[in-house]
Amino acid sequence: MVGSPVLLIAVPLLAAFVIPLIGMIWKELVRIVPGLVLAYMLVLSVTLLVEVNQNGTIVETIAGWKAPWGINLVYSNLTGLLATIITTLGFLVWMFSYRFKRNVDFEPAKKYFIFLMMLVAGATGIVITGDIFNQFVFIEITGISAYALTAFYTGRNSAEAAFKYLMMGSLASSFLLIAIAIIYSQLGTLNMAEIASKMHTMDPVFKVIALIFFITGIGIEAEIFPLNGWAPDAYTEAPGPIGAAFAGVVVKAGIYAVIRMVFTLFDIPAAHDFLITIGLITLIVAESTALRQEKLKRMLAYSSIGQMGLVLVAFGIGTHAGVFAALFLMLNHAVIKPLLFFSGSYLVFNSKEKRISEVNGLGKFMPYTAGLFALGSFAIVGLPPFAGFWSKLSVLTAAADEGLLLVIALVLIVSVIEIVYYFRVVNRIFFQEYNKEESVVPHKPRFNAIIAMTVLAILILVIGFYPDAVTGMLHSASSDLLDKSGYIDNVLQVGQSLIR
Amino acid sequence: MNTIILIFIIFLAGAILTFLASNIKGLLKEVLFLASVIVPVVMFFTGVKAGDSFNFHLAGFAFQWEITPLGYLFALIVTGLGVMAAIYAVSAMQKTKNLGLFYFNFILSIMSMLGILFSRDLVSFFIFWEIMTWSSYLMVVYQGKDVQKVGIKYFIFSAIGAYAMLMAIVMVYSLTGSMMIDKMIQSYAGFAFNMQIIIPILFLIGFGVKSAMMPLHVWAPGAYSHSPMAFTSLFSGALSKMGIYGMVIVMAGMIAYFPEGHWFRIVIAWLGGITAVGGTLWAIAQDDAKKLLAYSSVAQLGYIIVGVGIGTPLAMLAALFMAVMHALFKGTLFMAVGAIEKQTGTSNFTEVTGLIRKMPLTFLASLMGIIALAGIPPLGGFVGKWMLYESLIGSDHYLLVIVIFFSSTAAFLYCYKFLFGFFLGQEEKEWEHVKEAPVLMVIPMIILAGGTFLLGTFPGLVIKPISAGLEQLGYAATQGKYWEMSMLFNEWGDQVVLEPILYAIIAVFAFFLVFLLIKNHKNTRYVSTKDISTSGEVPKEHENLTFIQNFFQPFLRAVEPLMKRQIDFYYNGFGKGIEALFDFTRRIYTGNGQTYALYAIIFVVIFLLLKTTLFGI
Amino acid sequence: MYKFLEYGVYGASILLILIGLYAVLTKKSLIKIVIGLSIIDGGIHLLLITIGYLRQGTAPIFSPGFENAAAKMVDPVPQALVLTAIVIGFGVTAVALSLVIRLYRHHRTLQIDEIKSLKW
Amino acid sequence: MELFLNILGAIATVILAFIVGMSYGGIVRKITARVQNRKGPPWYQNFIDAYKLYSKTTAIHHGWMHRMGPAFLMVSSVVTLMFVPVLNNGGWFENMNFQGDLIFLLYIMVFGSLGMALGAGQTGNPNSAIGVTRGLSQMVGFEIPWVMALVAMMIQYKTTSITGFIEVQQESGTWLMFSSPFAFIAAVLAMLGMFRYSPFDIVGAPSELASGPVSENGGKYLFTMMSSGSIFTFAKLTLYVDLFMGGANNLLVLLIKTFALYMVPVLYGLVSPRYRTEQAVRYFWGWPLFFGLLAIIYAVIF
Amino acid sequence: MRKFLVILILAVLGFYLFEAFSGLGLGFPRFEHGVKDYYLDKTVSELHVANTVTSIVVSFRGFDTLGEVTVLFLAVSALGSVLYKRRHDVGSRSILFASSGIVRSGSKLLFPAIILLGVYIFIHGHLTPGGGFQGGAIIATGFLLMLLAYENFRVSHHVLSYVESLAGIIFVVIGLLGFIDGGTFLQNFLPSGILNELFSGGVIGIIYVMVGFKVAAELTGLIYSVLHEKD
Repeated sequence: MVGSPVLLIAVPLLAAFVIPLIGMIWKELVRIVPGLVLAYMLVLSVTLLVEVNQNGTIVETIAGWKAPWGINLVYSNLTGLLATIITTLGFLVWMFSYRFKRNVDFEPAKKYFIFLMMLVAGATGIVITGDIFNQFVFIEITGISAYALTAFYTGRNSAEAAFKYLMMGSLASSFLLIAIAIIYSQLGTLNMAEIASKMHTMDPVFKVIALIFFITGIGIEAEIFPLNGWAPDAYTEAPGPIGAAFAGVVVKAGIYAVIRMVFTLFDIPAAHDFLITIGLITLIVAESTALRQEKLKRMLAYSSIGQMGLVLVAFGIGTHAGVFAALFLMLNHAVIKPLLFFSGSYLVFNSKEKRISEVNGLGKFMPYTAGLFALGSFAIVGLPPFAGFWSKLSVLTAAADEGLLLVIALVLIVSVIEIVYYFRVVNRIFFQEYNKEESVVPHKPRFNAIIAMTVLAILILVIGFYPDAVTGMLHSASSDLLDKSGYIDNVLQVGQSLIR
Repeated sequence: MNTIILIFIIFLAGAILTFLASNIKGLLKEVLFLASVIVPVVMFFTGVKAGDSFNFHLAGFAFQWEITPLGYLFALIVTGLGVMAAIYAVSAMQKTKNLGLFYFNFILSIMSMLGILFSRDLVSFFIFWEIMTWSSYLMVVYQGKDVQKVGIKYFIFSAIGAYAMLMAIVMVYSLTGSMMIDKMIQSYAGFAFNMQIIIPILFLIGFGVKSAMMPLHVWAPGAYSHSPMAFTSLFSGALSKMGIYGMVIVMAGMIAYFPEGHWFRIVIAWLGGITAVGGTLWAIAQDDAKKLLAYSSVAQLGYIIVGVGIGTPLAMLAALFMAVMHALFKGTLFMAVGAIEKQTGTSNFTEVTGLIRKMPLTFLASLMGIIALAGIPPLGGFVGKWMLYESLIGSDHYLLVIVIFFSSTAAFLYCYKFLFGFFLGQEEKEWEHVKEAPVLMVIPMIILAGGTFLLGTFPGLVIKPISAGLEQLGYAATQGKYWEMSMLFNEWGDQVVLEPILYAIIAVFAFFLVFLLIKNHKNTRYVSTKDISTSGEVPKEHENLTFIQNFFQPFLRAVEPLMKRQIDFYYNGFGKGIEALFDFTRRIYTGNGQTYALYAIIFVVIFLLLKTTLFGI
Repeated sequence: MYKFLEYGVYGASILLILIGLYAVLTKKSLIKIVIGLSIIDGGIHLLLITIGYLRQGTAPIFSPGFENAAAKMVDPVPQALVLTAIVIGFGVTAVALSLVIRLYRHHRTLQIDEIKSLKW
Repeated sequence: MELFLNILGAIATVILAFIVGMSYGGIVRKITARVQNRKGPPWYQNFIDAYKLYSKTTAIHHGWMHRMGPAFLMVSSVVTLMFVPVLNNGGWFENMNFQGDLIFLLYIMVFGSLGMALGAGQTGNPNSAIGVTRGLSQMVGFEIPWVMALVAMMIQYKTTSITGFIEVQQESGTWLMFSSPFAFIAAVLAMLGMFRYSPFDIVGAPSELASGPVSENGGKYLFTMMSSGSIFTFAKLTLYVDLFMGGANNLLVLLIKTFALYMVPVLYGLVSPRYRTEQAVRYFWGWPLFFGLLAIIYAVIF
Repeated sequence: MRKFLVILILAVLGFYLFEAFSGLGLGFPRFEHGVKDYYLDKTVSELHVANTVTSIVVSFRGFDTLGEVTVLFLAVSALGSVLYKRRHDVGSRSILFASSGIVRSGSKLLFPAIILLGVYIFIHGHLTPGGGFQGGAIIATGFLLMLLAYENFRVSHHVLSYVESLAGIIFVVIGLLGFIDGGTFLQNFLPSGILNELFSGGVIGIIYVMVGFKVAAELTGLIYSVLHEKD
């Protein structure tokens, strides 16, 4: 036994409580300990994933109560993969933001790293928990960390962004609670596996209403179209690395929650079409809005929302190929978008307004960072031989298998828009003259930031040139998601086998 | 290890090494660059023969790289022109900033073009296609001029094309379950009729963009004129041929399923014809040599598309021959413009005149390039045109003949403008210091120009591989019916014999030249171009007598109705409209948190209201 | 009569939710919006508790001698959930109020439609 | 030996063309004078001019391209002549009749003007350049109906070779100007432009542009150009006769037919004022184009 | 206009919510195999805890509680972070008013009693209604009262911080000890005792006490931070 999934939650929580104390001993520990914890989570999630790959799903019970009664954690191929993505990103974000802005005082710095750690832990919790109310709690943990991180910088509009985020997040939790109330009132249980197994007994009227409230509640976290007003503001005003964490961590967890509802909990086939529709609308609106952005991070934020729309479309296809494509997309997005946020936040480091027009000619002064930004742009718009291409291709082939030609056409048209706005920025960075009055004063990234970005860049290239490095994992994860009865059996039986 | 994969690895490693070495002083980067272009090319010629293949699996798709006769033919263009352009580039790009990027993209372009030609499956085809697109895009924006307009336009159109192609690819995949080109062509006959139409159209959009087919050509003038000339020769000469290559495959495999004279083929041929006319007319109106050549490229590719669209064996032969010729002469001409630009700093006709005595070798190369371009015997351009006309007449496309003929006659106008604008006319004092271009730039030009000369007399040298490629695509053998080494036939057995014609022309030319020069060669003396008969007056040095402004104004006035609006205008309008629309729709995000909350509630309410429709419960 | 109670309890909690939503959606003052959020929470908590209600049930606390009274007890699960939800709601409200303070510090106003520097 | 004979034949053809073309030029001058109520020079005046020009020495030049211009022009004329059968049935030297076809001829006919234009370009005389642009523009104009006529005939008779057309006429016994009248009309209208008589003489435009493209040339150069023009005139006329009027079985018939044909542009020119370039271009894209289209439709239907 | 629209939308929403919930029925057991029966059963038979809600909160759904405590902890941290100013910006309390002598004396008198009540409630969380949260909240009320009564009343930030952190640490460590002992997180590793005695229920009592401390410290700290907020 290499460890247990519960440690993915318990250790960061313990660390969060410990940090204020040890911060009094040596201040630097406040920065270092979260890194160590995140590294530990990374190692643990990877080893667990390897183990899951060999021995099958790990179901962890809490407080010794068997599955339908106690809370349980499910570490399967799917959740393990997502948890690994999340912890990896968490670690990279830590590495990047270690002394990101050195002039920040000790107190906020302390909180920053705690929040970051809790953001990652909360997202991991959302993914690996097997209980809807527990998921709600983790959503709140993630949410509060995210609000705090959004409002991290004083003196900017960050409080406004955070307040909008909080307002929406609060509504989201209200909707979630309503949905939980409906489900509990009908089925008398909160365990996902048991809900899934009993779902067919539920009155369809309640089922649909519960689904709608669930999707609305989680959709706010997953940035579905009319619910994502907070997202661009939060991405823009949060510190640079946190934008990466939002794109790579929070949204991933939200998307996971949505698909878990649609694929496992509810047995409404029409929900897949619903996902496609919603995903397409999100994709189109977000990408078209991104086209006209003046601020770099805001553009990246809309792009991120658009990508999530695409992920939902791919999930909505519902076949193995579709799920595979969606997971691939999520993986790629989790690798690429943080790279863009990382390098982008250094491109506009010294700028007040963070406008796109301020990056003119920076390629000359910070070739490495700018090059990585270009690499990320190339990858995210799906140019081969970079990572994004393979996921886009698999989405399209999956859609084509189902004969969704209109979807393919729309996705491709939107891709053109995506290309336009990304390349406008790349052009500015590399091929326009540096202008002292307009452009930003260049700021070279620190060593640790360079490492974090390089890791991501290498991942992009590896996946791009040799996608088979990850496809095996993705295939088993997608089989895992589609295997609903397997999930139910795993959770409930393992619970029973652990006689107490 | 398989030589094919080795070629690609060397290209890739060479590109990266050159990029890394670009900041090192000395000749290391040049040596690396040349080596990484030439070594794989040599390997290609020595270690690879038609039929070699390399297979592997990646990401669940089967990849197959194989050298087919047709691919081999286009690979000849790519490698030949690529090596020449590389040699030219080393000299032309000296003292340029950011050289690493240039070399990197240059090598990648060549690599990706070879990759396209070797690919027998659609995935790797598309991958190489996209690599080619972005590496050439980086070249277009490389000089940093107008990047937001020209560069983006190029990439948008490329992306539209590429994605149209991608859509076709996934449709084929869903229909056949395989990504193999051969499989696609075999099973094409079994598709539903709407698929039979849609898939080729999507493919054609993809290839049409690269080969600058009307109305998808609008990126071409800007892109050709904005990339460094060392690359444009490759860009226009070889890269645009990839579109032709794809078209040949699709046409031969799919459209050939439709009988000759089917409306679908005629539409494509006419698109080619319109492209030719439009490109020519706009070329005439240009004052910048690069733009002129760019539009001329559009027009030339129009001829090729006509040939491919008609699709008879002779037309195919013509189209592919013209493709080879176009690579040769357009490569030459762009290199010449590059040389002039390097020596004088501008490529505008209205600024540069009278370079003939300063840059005689460049002039010679340009002259041969232009003669080949105009299709005048005895140089190679004529052969292609002749075959094209014969095939058009033979396959009953009478109006198209007229259109093509009009375009190629009007081409004389810009041909003359090119030569006159740069080399002839008054020799202004401003350009007295101009010297002949460096030898490394001249040699590739001359070699390519010599190629046009050779092929004009012995077209069999390339028609042979062309017909081999056509046979691979399922066409009947053409030798003996349409061509012998130096002889061309049409459908009715009429012929043109090239070799004696060449000798006759040379003989007459030499005779009269000698006649004109004998005796008085020693006696005559050179006088400057200011010393001319202007009603008895001798103009002063500073008087500008050069006639170049509004050069073809009378002609342009005559064709004015045709040129009133550029297609660009509509595209720009469309783009602006789209942006305005998006600017409007993005106001959904009002910035007011309350509104966002309201959206959420509306979202819920809408789905509650529509739950029966949406979820069927 | 009992039906009336049923409608009444559910109706009241739903009305609370709607009142809260109304405040969130129309009131311009940030403070009122936060209050609205709290009212929504309150409504939902009431709803949850109502679900667990058992007619003539007792509190789910065992007393000596009544160890087998489980059948008469109201559902304890919603109560536990509500306990958790209240605390979470409290935390969120605290953060919200602190953000309101920050916003006031920065913008010198509490009108939400004047705080729109981030948009589009 | 055969080669030697071939060359001899070619030279004979050229001399014939030179003489006939020169004489026609003189006669035209005479006729023009007569119409304008002048006496005019004798018909052999052109020979005298030519001799004068030939015996002049050239003192200056403007560079190599300038020198090669007339040679280019001559190549075009002579090679065109080589490809046109002068008399039917092998009554004259065959030269290179069977080695090219109409499309080849179309291109080789342009060759000269382009070469000439290059030579004119190097002189740096703006008048030359202006003349060249006008000439080229006008050429684009008249080539269209001309090609349409040719294409119509090609599809009608399924051949592209000139000898092929002669054979067709001999077999059927009628001239092509009767069996495909619209093509003939279009071709003749195009011929008006081809000979550059008024109203299409804006290229040279005496009194405006000095003499257009040739303005910087004199002496031997002008002689070469002049003789080239004569040869070219003869070649073109013979081509028309071959295509439309059944060719000629002996020299006399050839002379009559060509002269008759030649009178069309000459006489038309005498009564017409000069067109501006764009007017000329539009003229050719009017009725001639219409007849060309008719010819094609006629050819497709029959 | 906007209000009208909102009312309309809310009416629709309310209609559907009401339709859904009014169909639920009120006051009768509505599912056969719900988890609550199991909880009610096991609370008595295994955990020996009188208050089922407590057993659910701390044991069956103890993970939720851990998360919930974390949320509170994060909220307090967030509050500090959001309202953070540099040292020299921090003033003394902004809300200064003179309380009357009655209030002051009364507060002084009541304060120990309130604290005691709070402690009682969280110590007996597993026996009687109430628990860590409730007790903690009561204790915080006591501090609020003192803060209102005395403008100079000071609570040491450090102490609050220590209490908060230590309580949290003990919670997690107990969980981890259970993990080491029994293989699952938060597992009971102490004897369960007898129903309705103070020392019963194993770790539940300890955890709830820790929760009480933590909540008390956090709420106090929260009030304290806001009181020190100044424009």
